[in-house]
Amino acid sequence: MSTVQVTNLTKEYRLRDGLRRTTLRAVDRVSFDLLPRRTVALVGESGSGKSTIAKLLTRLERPTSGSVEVALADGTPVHGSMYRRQVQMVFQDPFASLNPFHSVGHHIARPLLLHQRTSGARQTHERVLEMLERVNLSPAELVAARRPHELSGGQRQRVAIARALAPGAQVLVADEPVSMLDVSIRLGVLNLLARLQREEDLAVLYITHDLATARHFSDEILVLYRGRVVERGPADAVILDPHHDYTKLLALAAPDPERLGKVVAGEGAPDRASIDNSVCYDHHRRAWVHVDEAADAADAARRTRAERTGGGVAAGA
Amino acid sequence: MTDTQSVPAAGAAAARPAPRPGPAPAWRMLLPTMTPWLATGLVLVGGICLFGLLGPLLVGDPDAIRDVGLQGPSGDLWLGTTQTGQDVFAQLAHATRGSLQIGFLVGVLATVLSAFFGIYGAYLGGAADEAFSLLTNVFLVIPGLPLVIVISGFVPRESRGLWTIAVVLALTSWAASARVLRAQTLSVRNREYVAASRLSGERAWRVIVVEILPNLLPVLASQFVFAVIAAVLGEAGLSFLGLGASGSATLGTMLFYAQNGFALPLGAWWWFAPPGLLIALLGTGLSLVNFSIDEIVNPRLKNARLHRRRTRQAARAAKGGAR
Amino acid sequence: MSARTGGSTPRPPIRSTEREAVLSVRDVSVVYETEEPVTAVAGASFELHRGEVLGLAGESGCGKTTLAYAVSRLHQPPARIAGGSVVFHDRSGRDVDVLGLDEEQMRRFRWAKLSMVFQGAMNALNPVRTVGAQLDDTLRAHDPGMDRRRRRARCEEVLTRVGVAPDRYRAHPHELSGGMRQRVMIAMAMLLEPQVMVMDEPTTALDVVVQRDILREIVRLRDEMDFAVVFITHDLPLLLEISDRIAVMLRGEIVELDTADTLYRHARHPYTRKLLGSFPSLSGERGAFVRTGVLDQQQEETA
Amino acid sequence: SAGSSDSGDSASTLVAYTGQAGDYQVNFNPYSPSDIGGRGLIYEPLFFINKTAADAEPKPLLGTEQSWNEDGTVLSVTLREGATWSDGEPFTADDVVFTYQMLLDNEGINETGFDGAVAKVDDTHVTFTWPEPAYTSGPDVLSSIVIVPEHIWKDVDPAADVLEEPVGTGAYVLSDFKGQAFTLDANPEYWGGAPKVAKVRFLALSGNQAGADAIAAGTIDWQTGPIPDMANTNENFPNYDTGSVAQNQMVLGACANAALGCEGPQTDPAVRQALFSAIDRTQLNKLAFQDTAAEISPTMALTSTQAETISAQVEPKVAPATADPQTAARLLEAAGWVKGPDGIYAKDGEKLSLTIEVVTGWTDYITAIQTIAAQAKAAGIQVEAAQSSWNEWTDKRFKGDFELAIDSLWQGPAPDPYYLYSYFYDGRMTAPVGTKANGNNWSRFSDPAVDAALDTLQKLPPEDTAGRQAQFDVIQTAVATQMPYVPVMTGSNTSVWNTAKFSGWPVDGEQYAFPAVWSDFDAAEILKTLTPKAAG
Amino acid sequence: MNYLLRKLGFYAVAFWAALTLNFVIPRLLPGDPVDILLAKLSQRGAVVTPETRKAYATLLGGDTDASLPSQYLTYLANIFRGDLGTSISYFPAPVTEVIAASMPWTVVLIGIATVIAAFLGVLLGAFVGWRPGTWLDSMVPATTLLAAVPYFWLSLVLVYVLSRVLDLFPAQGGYDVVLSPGWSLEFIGSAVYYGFLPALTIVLASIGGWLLGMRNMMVSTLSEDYVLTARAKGLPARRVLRDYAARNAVLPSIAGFAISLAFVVSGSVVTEQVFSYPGIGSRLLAAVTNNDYALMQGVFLFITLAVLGANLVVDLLYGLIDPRTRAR
Ligand SMILES: Nc1ncnc2c1ncn2[C@@H]1O[C@H](COP(=O)(O)OP(=O)(O)OP(=O)(O)O)[C@@H](O)[C@H]1O
Ligand SMILES: Nc1ncnc2c1ncn2[C@@H]1O[C@H](COP(=O)(O)OP(=O)(O)OP(=O)(O)O)[C@@H](O)[C@H]1O
Ligand SMILES: [Mg+2]
Ligand SMILES: [Mg+2]
Repeated sequence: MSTVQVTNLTKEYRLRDGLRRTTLRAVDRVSFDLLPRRTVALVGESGSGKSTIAKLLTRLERPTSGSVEVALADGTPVHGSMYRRQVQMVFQDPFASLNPFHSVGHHIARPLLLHQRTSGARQTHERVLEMLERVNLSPAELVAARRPHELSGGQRQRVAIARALAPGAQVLVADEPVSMLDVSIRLGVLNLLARLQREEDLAVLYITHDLATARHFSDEILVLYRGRVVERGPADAVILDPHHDYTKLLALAAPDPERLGKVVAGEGAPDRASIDNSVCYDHHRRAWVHVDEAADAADAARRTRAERTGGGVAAGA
Repeated sequence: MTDTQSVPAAGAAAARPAPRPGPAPAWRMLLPTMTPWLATGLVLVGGICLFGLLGPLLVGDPDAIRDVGLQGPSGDLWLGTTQTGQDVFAQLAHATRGSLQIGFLVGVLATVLSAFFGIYGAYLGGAADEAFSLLTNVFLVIPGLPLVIVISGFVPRESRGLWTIAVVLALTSWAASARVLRAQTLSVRNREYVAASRLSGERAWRVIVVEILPNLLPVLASQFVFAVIAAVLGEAGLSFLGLGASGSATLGTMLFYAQNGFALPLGAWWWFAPPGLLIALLGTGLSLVNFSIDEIVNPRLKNARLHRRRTRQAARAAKGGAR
Repeated sequence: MSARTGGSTPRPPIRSTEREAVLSVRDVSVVYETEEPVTAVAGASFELHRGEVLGLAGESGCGKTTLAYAVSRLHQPPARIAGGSVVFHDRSGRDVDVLGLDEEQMRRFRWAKLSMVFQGAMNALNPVRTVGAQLDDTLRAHDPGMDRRRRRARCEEVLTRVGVAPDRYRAHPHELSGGMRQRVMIAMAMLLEPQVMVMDEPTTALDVVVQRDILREIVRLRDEMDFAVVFITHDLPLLLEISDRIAVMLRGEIVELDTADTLYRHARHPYTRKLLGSFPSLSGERGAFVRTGVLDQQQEETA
Repeated sequence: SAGSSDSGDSASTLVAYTGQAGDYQVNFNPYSPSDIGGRGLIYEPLFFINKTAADAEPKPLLGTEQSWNEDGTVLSVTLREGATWSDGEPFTADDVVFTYQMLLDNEGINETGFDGAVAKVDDTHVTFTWPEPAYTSGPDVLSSIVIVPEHIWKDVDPAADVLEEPVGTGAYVLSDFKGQAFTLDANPEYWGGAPKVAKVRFLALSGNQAGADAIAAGTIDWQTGPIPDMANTNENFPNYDTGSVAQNQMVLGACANAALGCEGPQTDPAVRQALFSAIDRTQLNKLAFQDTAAEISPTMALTSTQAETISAQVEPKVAPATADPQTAARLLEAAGWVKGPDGIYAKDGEKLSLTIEVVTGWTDYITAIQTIAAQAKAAGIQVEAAQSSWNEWTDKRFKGDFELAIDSLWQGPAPDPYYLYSYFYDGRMTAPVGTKANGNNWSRFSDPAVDAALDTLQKLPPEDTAGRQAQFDVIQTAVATQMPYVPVMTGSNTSVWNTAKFSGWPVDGEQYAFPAVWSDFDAAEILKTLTPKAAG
Repeated sequence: MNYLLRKLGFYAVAFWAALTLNFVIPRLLPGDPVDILLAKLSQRGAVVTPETRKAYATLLGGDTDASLPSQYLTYLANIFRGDLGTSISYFPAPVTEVIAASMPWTVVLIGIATVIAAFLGVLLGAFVGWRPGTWLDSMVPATTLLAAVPYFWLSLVLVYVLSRVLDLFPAQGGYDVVLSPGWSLEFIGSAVYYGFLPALTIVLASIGGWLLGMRNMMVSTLSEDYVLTARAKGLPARRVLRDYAARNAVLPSIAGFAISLAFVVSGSVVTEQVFSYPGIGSRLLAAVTNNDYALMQGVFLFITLAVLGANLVVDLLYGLIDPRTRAR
């Protein structure tokens, strides 16, 4: 049981444009908490900074400013290699996230060995099989010996989940885990994730641009637009009662079979140029918050938290 | 195939598995499919290597002279004699060994260099990558042989041994490979399994060696083969100019002596032609092998090769269907 | 099914079923002559009516693209049309046996009567030629007599139609965003006012919001110009929204073909039902999702 | 631009290849080391001496008569009247005095080591004076020094300046210069009358192979250097013939003198003699020299023109034609060498292994070394070749940084073995290893008896054959027993010439000059003698 | 614009690297070139003053008085003044003069041969790639064989067959020496005639690389979506080949010009030697055999400079051909 507290996370990329250098703020002061058994969904269009947050969280990139703090159930902060053990990730492309040169077993055995979860080949192997069983891959013995390209996309994604959980991760970042899978198996994988989450008390960050699954799979939704959170709140509230223009736009864009023949020529497209990402609607507070305000609040909350070392603090804002 | 067309990373297309994954192990992906070209190449290369390895053990003394020079080929002396009555065939065996030796040496050195600058630089990224790739590009545009000649000119003959020449040839020939490797590494590096293994806490060298390197093996193999060809040719050129490694017998020195002894004007083709042909055949063989390796690197090439057979099959089937 | 706050616009009447056919596909089979031949399309038949949007849905690899290529005879050698017929019913009343045309006739037929927007159309533009040049050569190939000025005018006209500023005529593809490129491709497909447009996943690579814009554009143009569209995608909810009729493909066969509405509410084939079930509804119930108990807990904590 | 030079009657144009590798860089300063050739054609010495003849009667050029005084200290020369420089100025005694004085003033260009005094007697007479008898200096003074015009050369730095427009008295004048070739025209004002060969063109090619190709293509008329299958030149190239004169003693010169710092097995005379015996000269001649080389005497006197000077005390008189491994073994074992298990001799743990330095591109020598290596191996001596550039090779020889070097010794200005001995065996003309020898004695041989004999020879008039022979006996005994330069064979300089276009080549019966393109004064004689065949 | 600046920047760096390499090589390698050079110079009759020694020391190293950085600066200053010392094998001509005399020959020979080889290779490659699997494909191994033959061997064989046996072309030289170099038609004709065999060698030996590269790119390009689109648009096959397939496939060949040029230059050095061609390659070899270090260095520098220049031109052209470069 671990919690993650993300405070004013910011990431700037330096872009080189010939001789000029510009900075791109891919993520701008984003704060949220990940709690055990709870799923937070990040939604937003392409390039809104979703994957960047995932990378920051998993320490594949260093934040420009802001903090990500992981604490165990007893409040001990997590550092170093412990961090890697605690926070793991499931990638988008099941074809690219497994190395075609290694067997399925190898993919799971490596983290086990690296984090000293098991010792000795026998124990490791048993543990690998156990992990595979847990993600519904059976017969595990057979699957472990196979190579990724002998598996279907859904099976691969399950291997990826098993790998993420192998070091004993308590926090799972799933970056569009099903968007590359065939429609008919997406639900299976999401349900598997949900089951594991319940069984292992995982904290999950679910990244997607599919509003429908975001709504059903998560507890809280953060809508990201150009690096900033523009709307946040309980899943149903955000989807069924969007406040921010951008969220409305997204909701409108999502196909909904309930609205047969919705796409008509006359349908007016909201003007994206007018969308403002400096304010955020917070459904918990039922109020509009300016980013600067939210950032200050997050900072303050962080300081209090630091004083009370280990005290549970409410999510951002 | 997946149902999405999100733009794949450059080169990722190559990594996409076949439509219908068979039960073949992954390492099979690294093996080229057998084609007549590959078979020819392997036979050529294998034959020449065997000749270079075993030949010297079987032939007589290549330096022994006979009273009559420039004898044509005969049952006794398969490729006749040189001007000084030396057995050309025996010399060829020794020279082949020498050339292969230097080719292999340079191949290894150049591959190691290119792997270092190409893979390591690309893996590290940032300033290191920029510096490495700048260096690579600079080495790329500086013409190799003139540089080698200049260096050979400065190195006194006594210290111009096999290794010196090999090192110099390697130094001037790694850049092109490094550039290719860099591009490949960049595409592999961005694949998610590399990120995944970094996430599991793997060390950098292990990520490079275990996760990235296998994907680059075909490229490395291709670059190695290419480096060997270039080295054999380069060494032959240097030796022909009298700037080769001192005291080593290679196909280049053989040609040097043949030229020296007016082999061609005297019609002694058996002395002049075999070394050159052997170089050409070795080069061709290696290139043919390389074609097949290229097909692994770029599967579209393989498709193009299969194209004809399939067109024929389709045409045949169409005819059969029409009847 | 709970109602969406925004309210749904009324569905336009299903008009096409009563209309005449523009394309008749009968029992088309396509075989890939590989080591073990693969029958990618097995006896597919459908009729496309003038001005309708026919959706083609199905899982990855079921043969959607193959079928689309076969219809316009763009399949590449390992593929072979093993049987069936494709007949195009021209507006002039003439019937064209597409599979029987020779090379030159086929060349003229393509694009003029039937155009395509390809899967991954982002890459369908030559990156080193200007958008204008690529539009222009299409006109030139089909109407050699047309002078340069008129061609230019026509190109700018179609660009404007799809919502791309005509001054982008001189732009190179990389200077356009993905959505704009897709629009240019649609403009190109309309250039010769074909009667049929085949769109193979034209929006898959695009962002949801942009995708929406494009779909809207397609529907609008269809309404304006009255061409028939074969719209291929694996995204069933999307198809349900835009198509008049939907064909569901499974392993090379069309297992169900019906109007969108009927298909959604009264799907007969189990596979269709399975497909439909895989999509949680945005505004509806959780469906197959199993998530319990967590929500309340959170509510307590935030309170 | 110049357009094409005057079309030039190609029938009377002789194209020669000197062996120059790479393009010419213009410089017609005959005293510059980078003089590009044609020196004897443009400039002339006082006399010409035919080294290929047994007697050395100087042939008049700018000088008409010459004589020594009684004690051999004064050489008087009568000059030609009526000769003019190619710029029209008359040739005078002042020019002669100027030239010789210039040599005395510029040590760097005084290659022949002229050390007398020059004086003008009158307009057609000059004298050369030495403090001591200097008979042996005569030929050099008379025939090796080209006379240059004072009116031009008084402003020239003879060591460094480049002359692009040479002015001489010779039979030819420069007509046209290009990097790939330069052309000389017959001098219409030549005192001896304009030669019949109207034009001579010197080509630059990349080396022997290119020269052979050019002969095959018929693009050159005269070349000195190896061509393939020389014995059958007439069949292979019907228009061509070869001529060769054995004049150069090919040797494996050793860094012989341990006292001067030489190191290696070759410092042991027994090794050098064993090597001498190990060579199978018949085989060597066949394989490396196309049977054109001639026998050699261990005394180094030419067996053709200098046979009568060969000492009776030296045995054998001529190097054996076949290998004599027994003798080699005997010599080596007597000197303490022991044959090792690999068949190679060794002494005190040091293997009898020798490296022979050779210049890259000297094709016949490279082949010769290969052959000698195989022959020596049979006699228990390991020999290998080391190729390097000419400069590097020269450097090594003069610094003593070598074991053996293959080269040929050369003759003096007259057919007299004295010159060769004084060039190569004079112990005072050498230097310790590491410092450059100031003479040609690169083997660093040194024997006081030889030095004394050389001094004596200088003072003996040429007519005193008996007196001279006594000295030769001393020298030749030392030369043959010490063998600092291991005699290989006498090399021929083979020339190939076009007999279809020109007649009058110096063939066997009429050896009026040494037939090598690069031998400037001989070439001048030949060109003056030749006649174009098809005048039309 | 950015592209231009970046390219110019790169070539400036590459040029500087070549200069530095030139400076470093003699200092890194064993041997004492300055002494050898000066000894030769004095042999040749030049007066070796302390200044001469210093000049060569800055060029070739061995000057122990000055610190390395100051030597380096003097070296650069000398180079930019065009002072590369005196050639000893062509004494007393300055190195720059020797190079200036031979450079045009090489530039023209290699330039024309490379252009021809590239043009033919690309053309053939385009056709082979356009119709994969036809008999044309067998050209690929054939040209591979040609590419694997050593340049000098090929040229010797060509000389033997075409010049000696058939007597079609002169075997040596750059022009008929009867003519004077100049812009006369006769001279140019002769230069072309004489240059034919060397050029043929270069073309034969290098065409394979172009062909193979083009073919492979062609194959890749043909499976691009835009080629399919072009076909679907009903464009005539010829137009698809020209405007869509070949047009795009040729770009990497052009971008890879650097590699091929460096290769060709290397091969031509040896070729020139075989043909006694008055170009810079034979000068380089002459310099090496004569230990003419100053000339050696100068020639190397000039060859590198020429290759860099050619590549710069190609790169700038490339910027025009491939619009994508302008954007990035
Ligand atoms: N390594 C990088 N260097 C520079 N810019 C980057 C880098 N990675 C991401 N970006 C930029 O940061 C922004 C956010 O990218 P990110 O990948 O987080 O988007 P995303 O929301 O995950 O989009 P998608 O839905 O397409 O995956 C984009 O504008 C992207 O171009
Ligand atoms: N070139 C080919 N050679 C062999 N088989 C092929 C080839 N192309 C496609 N196939 C096979 O044909 C079948 C249908 O492929 P097709 O591309 O038509 O599917 P699709 O429905 O368009 O899939 P997607 O949704 O992924 O685009 C698949 O099983 C595929 O493996
Ligand atoms: Mg992302
Ligand atoms: Mg498809």
